[in-house]
Amino acid sequence: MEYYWQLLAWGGEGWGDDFAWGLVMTLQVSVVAYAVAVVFGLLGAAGKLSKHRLPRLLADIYTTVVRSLPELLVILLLYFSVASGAERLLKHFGLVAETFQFSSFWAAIIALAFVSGAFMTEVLRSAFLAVPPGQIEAAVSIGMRPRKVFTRIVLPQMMRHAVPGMGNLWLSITKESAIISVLGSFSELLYTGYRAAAGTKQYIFFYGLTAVLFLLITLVSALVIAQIERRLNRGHN
Amino acid sequence: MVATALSVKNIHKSFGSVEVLKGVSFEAKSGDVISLIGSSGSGKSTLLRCINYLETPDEGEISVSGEVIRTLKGKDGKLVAADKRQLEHIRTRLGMVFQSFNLWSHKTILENIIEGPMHVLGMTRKDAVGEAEVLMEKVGITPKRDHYPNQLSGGQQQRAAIARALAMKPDVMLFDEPTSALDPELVNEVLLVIKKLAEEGRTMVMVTHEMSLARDISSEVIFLHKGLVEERGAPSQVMRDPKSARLRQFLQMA
Amino acid sequence: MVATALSVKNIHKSFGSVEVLKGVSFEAKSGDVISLIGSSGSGKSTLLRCINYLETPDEGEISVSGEVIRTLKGKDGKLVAADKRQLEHIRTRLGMVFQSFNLWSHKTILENIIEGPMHVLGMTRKDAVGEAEVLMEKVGITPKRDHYPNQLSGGQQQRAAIARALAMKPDVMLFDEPTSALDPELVNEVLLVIKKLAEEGRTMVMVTHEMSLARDISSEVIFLHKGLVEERGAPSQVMRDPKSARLRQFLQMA
Amino acid sequence: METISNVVGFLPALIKATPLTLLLTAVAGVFGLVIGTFVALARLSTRRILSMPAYVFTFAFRGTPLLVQIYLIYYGLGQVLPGTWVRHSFLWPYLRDGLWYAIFALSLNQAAYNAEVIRGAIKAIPRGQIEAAKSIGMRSSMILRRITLPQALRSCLPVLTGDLIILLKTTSLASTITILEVMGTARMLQRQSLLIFEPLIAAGIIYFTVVFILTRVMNVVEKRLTRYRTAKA
Amino acid sequence: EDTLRLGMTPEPYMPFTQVNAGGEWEGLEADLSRALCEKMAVKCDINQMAWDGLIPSLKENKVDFIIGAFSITDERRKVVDFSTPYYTEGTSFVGAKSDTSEIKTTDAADGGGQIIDPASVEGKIIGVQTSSVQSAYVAKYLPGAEAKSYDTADNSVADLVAGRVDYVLIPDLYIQTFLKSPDGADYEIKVEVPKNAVLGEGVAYAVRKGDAANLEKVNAGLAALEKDGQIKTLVDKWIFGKK
Ligand SMILES: Nc1ncnc2c1ncn2[C@@H]1O[C@H](COP(=O)(O)OP(=O)(O)OP(=O)(O)O)[C@@H](O)[C@H]1O
Ligand SMILES: Nc1ncnc2c1ncn2[C@@H]1O[C@H](COP(=O)(O)OP(=O)(O)OP(=O)(O)O)[C@@H](O)[C@H]1O
Ligand SMILES: [Mg+2]
Ligand SMILES: [Mg+2]
Repeated sequence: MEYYWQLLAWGGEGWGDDFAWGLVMTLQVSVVAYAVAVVFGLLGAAGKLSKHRLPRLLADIYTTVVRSLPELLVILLLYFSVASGAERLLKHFGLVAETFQFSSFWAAIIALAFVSGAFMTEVLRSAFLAVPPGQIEAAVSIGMRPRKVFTRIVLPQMMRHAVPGMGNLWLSITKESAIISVLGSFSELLYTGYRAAAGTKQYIFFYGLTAVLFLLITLVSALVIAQIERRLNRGHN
Repeated sequence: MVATALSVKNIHKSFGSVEVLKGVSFEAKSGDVISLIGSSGSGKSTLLRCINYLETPDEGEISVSGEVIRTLKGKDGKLVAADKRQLEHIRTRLGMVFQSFNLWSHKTILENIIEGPMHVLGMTRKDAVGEAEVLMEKVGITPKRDHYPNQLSGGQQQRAAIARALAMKPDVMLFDEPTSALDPELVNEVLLVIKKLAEEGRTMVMVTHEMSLARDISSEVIFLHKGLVEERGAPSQVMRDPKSARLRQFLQMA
Repeated sequence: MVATALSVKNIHKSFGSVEVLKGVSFEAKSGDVISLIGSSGSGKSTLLRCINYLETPDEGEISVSGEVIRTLKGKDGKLVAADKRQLEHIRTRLGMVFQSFNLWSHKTILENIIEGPMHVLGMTRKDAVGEAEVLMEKVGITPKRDHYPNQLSGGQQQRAAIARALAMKPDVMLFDEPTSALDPELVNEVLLVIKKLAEEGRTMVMVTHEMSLARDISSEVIFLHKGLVEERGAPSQVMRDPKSARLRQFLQMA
Repeated sequence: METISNVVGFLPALIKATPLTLLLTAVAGVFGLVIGTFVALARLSTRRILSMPAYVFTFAFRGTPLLVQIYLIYYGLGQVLPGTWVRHSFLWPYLRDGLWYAIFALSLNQAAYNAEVIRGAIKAIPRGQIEAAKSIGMRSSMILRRITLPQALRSCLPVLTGDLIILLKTTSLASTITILEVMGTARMLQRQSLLIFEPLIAAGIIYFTVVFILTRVMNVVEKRLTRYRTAKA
Repeated sequence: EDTLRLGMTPEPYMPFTQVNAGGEWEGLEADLSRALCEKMAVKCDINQMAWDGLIPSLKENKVDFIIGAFSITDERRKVVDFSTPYYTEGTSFVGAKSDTSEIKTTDAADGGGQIIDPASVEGKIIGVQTSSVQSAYVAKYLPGAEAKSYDTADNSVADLVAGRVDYVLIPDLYIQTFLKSPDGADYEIKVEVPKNAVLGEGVAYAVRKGDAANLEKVNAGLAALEKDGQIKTLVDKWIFGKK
């Protein structure tokens, strides 16, 4: 017992502070990436549901290709190929300083969001389709502008259907954020757990601790999600 | 001269291979109450839905207060609305009560009613609520103001839908069987509301199966049959002495 | 002696703090057609829904063909059905046509109609389809047999719902405003169907706002007011010479 | 150019590992859907003995990283089992093979995620649809089979497809417990050759092929099953 | 003063490297790199990233040289240039003390010198780390045995304890720690595997392919460290636990 407390000590001796920072990093990355993923998801869903062929095609390519590629590949490609290419281009035209580099942190987050957004697209699309057409017609028939129809009628009603899927993606993204450590010293929770476990050989203990911390995130998330769900279910049953 | 409030010209509409409307035309002046009668499935709801372009007609022309809804020919030869802004604007002047009500299920009755005035007409919440209260009183659903649609009886939902449409103060009202779920007392109430609106100069097109209602209230009755206007005229004439055999048979049953 | 087909005793039902039914009782013999009238929101639909336990009454007793639906007192002092199997069995003998139709949206009209006969009564598909075809013909929706509910007009949906309920050949039919979306001709058709069912010895309870229908068809009229049976009797008597002031006022409007 | 030939060079090894990935995905996908459906129903039950455990199940499995789950199940059990009779029983050949643990962990994980989606879809079914079924005396189990689940699964089909794709890719975590499926093989090749992109691209090509076929099939299935929404006779 | 960018991974691989709980680099490679940078008289910026990021970062010129217990093999030489090795590891064949079967060595058919006798491990399950030289060894010389690949050496040892593998083939220095631990009490080194080409030419730094300038610098630094005995001191300290 004593020994385990030592492992958790704060500061240089134990892993307590590392886990605390890991937790913060995980939350930070997840929140930002998730928010961006929602934007990608909305764009993707709008594309898929569009009347026009081109956006439908683009959105279809997005969901098929990005959902199928390994996240690691997306993240590496985005940072080492796309971002590097862009850097070279910018430097070539003298738009940025010679030492300019895209932030690997942001590249990682965008890549994460890009992948999650493809999954989000399908969640939002199917949620949209679950809104009874009559609800939208009623809004259209009083001359509501499309944007208002969306924010005031469609969004609240589709969110009701989207929450479970979006909740799943949120919980996934908190775990997938581990992948950003590929690009630098972002020690989020899972990576910290791995390092502590391998460093001390206390695998079961540190993986257990990692699980508990993730459960903590999940607990808070679950409470918030339940609250949102309750609000959105007003007027139903 | 009284202005033409609504003009419907040569409306065609098919679903798949079935042509539901085969060229329907009529006009309504300000203050007119037009009853649309016809057997179930004859295309009455479809016609109303074409008037405010919830269904785009395959062919034809709609104008409201003299303003024609601009259209283009799509690739498939069917119409599409050309100017979204214009259509939205015209829709604010066209109210609609749906056959299946379509109250917004995530909003209370009060919220349903003030939604349009606040977010389309730009009224303040206070003004919108004030007017909503008057309307709710008029149709008798004040006690349900903070309930959600699925907690209401059929008749209460229908009245809420009427109040919601009236709150927009449209020039032309399209009612799809507005009294189907109402008891005789309430039918009378709604009838009074409609009459009053007509006196204010608003125009109404009403689908109904209640011949007594059509007789009492309308300035013109239109009988839709097989996708065409089979007969039309003043109710006194059309309903007492129908020319077409089909209408005669239809009315006999009532 | 004619058997009691349906007995409703002292039914109470509240939603939150509002008591909608305050002790409603009535009986129906085989072959009876009972019309339930009353103003919108008076609890007619709720009563029908209590009869087949879609809403569990807070208090009271329902029996069908002499068989009482067994209940228990739940923790909150309200009733719960005690025996699910018994309830399911009784429900097969209680048909229901909903005010909002409730057709299964993922099934075509034919599939809606044969669902119960095949999967509850255990009929073969062939037999079920055979009977469904007769029913569809009767209510005039044969051309829509392979359409989905959302492709149907209001009246067509209502007729499909009637056909679906009839397909179960229930002993007791509960109709919630079965003609609200129908044109006069169809109202007459449905009226004929109901009369024929009554002659076959089936029992019907029908909520309606059409007084002429109540008058023409029913063996007894029940007027629901403020959660209680305000007046009841043969239509000839109740509707021509109502005792209660409230009913008199209600009927005046019709 | 060299990249392309490298990628092509890696493909055969990865294609050899593909059946394993497909097996894991298919088995865990099916178990996940079936178990997930039951868990969803349990969660919606009014009886707490059913809803509580179901809640805890989805909470725990969605709440912890799959890597940790797999690790704790495989190596955790590995620390417990050796001293026991199990080691000498007929079960041992199975218990020493990581495949079973991978299937077990992946199925439960998938079940937890599916359960949440299915629960939401069931809750969103209009009450009247179920009342209509009750009113003709349908048994609850039949209502479930013929009305509730068909409507729920139709409406969440795209999300379930997405979850299946996620599963396809997460099978890679099985490599922690010696199951060298596509991604595990790719990582092995990466380390051997120090070529980082090429094995991943080759794996991406395989995943893409699978996902492409899957989504095309699902598109057709979705269109067919939801004809009722869009049908214009 | 010149600056060189060094890519290192914090994934613990002791006694080579880890970032300890205090966030400091420690281990043979950490100390060696410090000494090396000093010898090269440059300032070293340490870029920390996961193992997968090392090679792309090197190729994309985001770092100049990398370290990460990279064993030198011909296949890898196609991708990067290796420095001179700073350590050549031995490999042990480890099993349970209770296991009495004798593990013999024999002459390899390909003239690769002494190898473990394939006959003596026929049908056994051998745990190795994925893509390690040891895994290559099993694949090449012990075809009758079943190799189980683990993503870390730790996991292979865990399964040795769990009884899911019969033996592990693992770097010497790695197994020392294990044998000293309570779990390791029941296990022993069955055979010190004879040195052999497959087992590699040692571990080294890597630089961008064709980056002769930096390779030159690193090699010069390493040579100097070798000469003044620092490398041996560090290896003794970290790997054989001598102070
Ligand atoms: N789920 C519910 N929650 C709260 N109140 C409800 C609920 N369902 C019904 N009510 C209320 O109970 C009363 C009776 O409703 P019911 O549907 O039985 O009326 P009804 O007689 O059928 O009226 P209508 O003729 O308009 O259909 C109404 O005031 C309604 O608002
Ligand atoms: N989306 C659709 N797809 C296919 N057919 C449709 C669709 N909508 C309506 N129809 C068909 O068009 C015809 C006209 O329908 P409409 O709803 O206009 O009838 P209606 O006159 O309003 O009838 P009711 O009095 O029963 O409401 C009907 O036969 C209906 O089945
Ligand atoms: Mg209609
Ligand atoms: Mg009702």
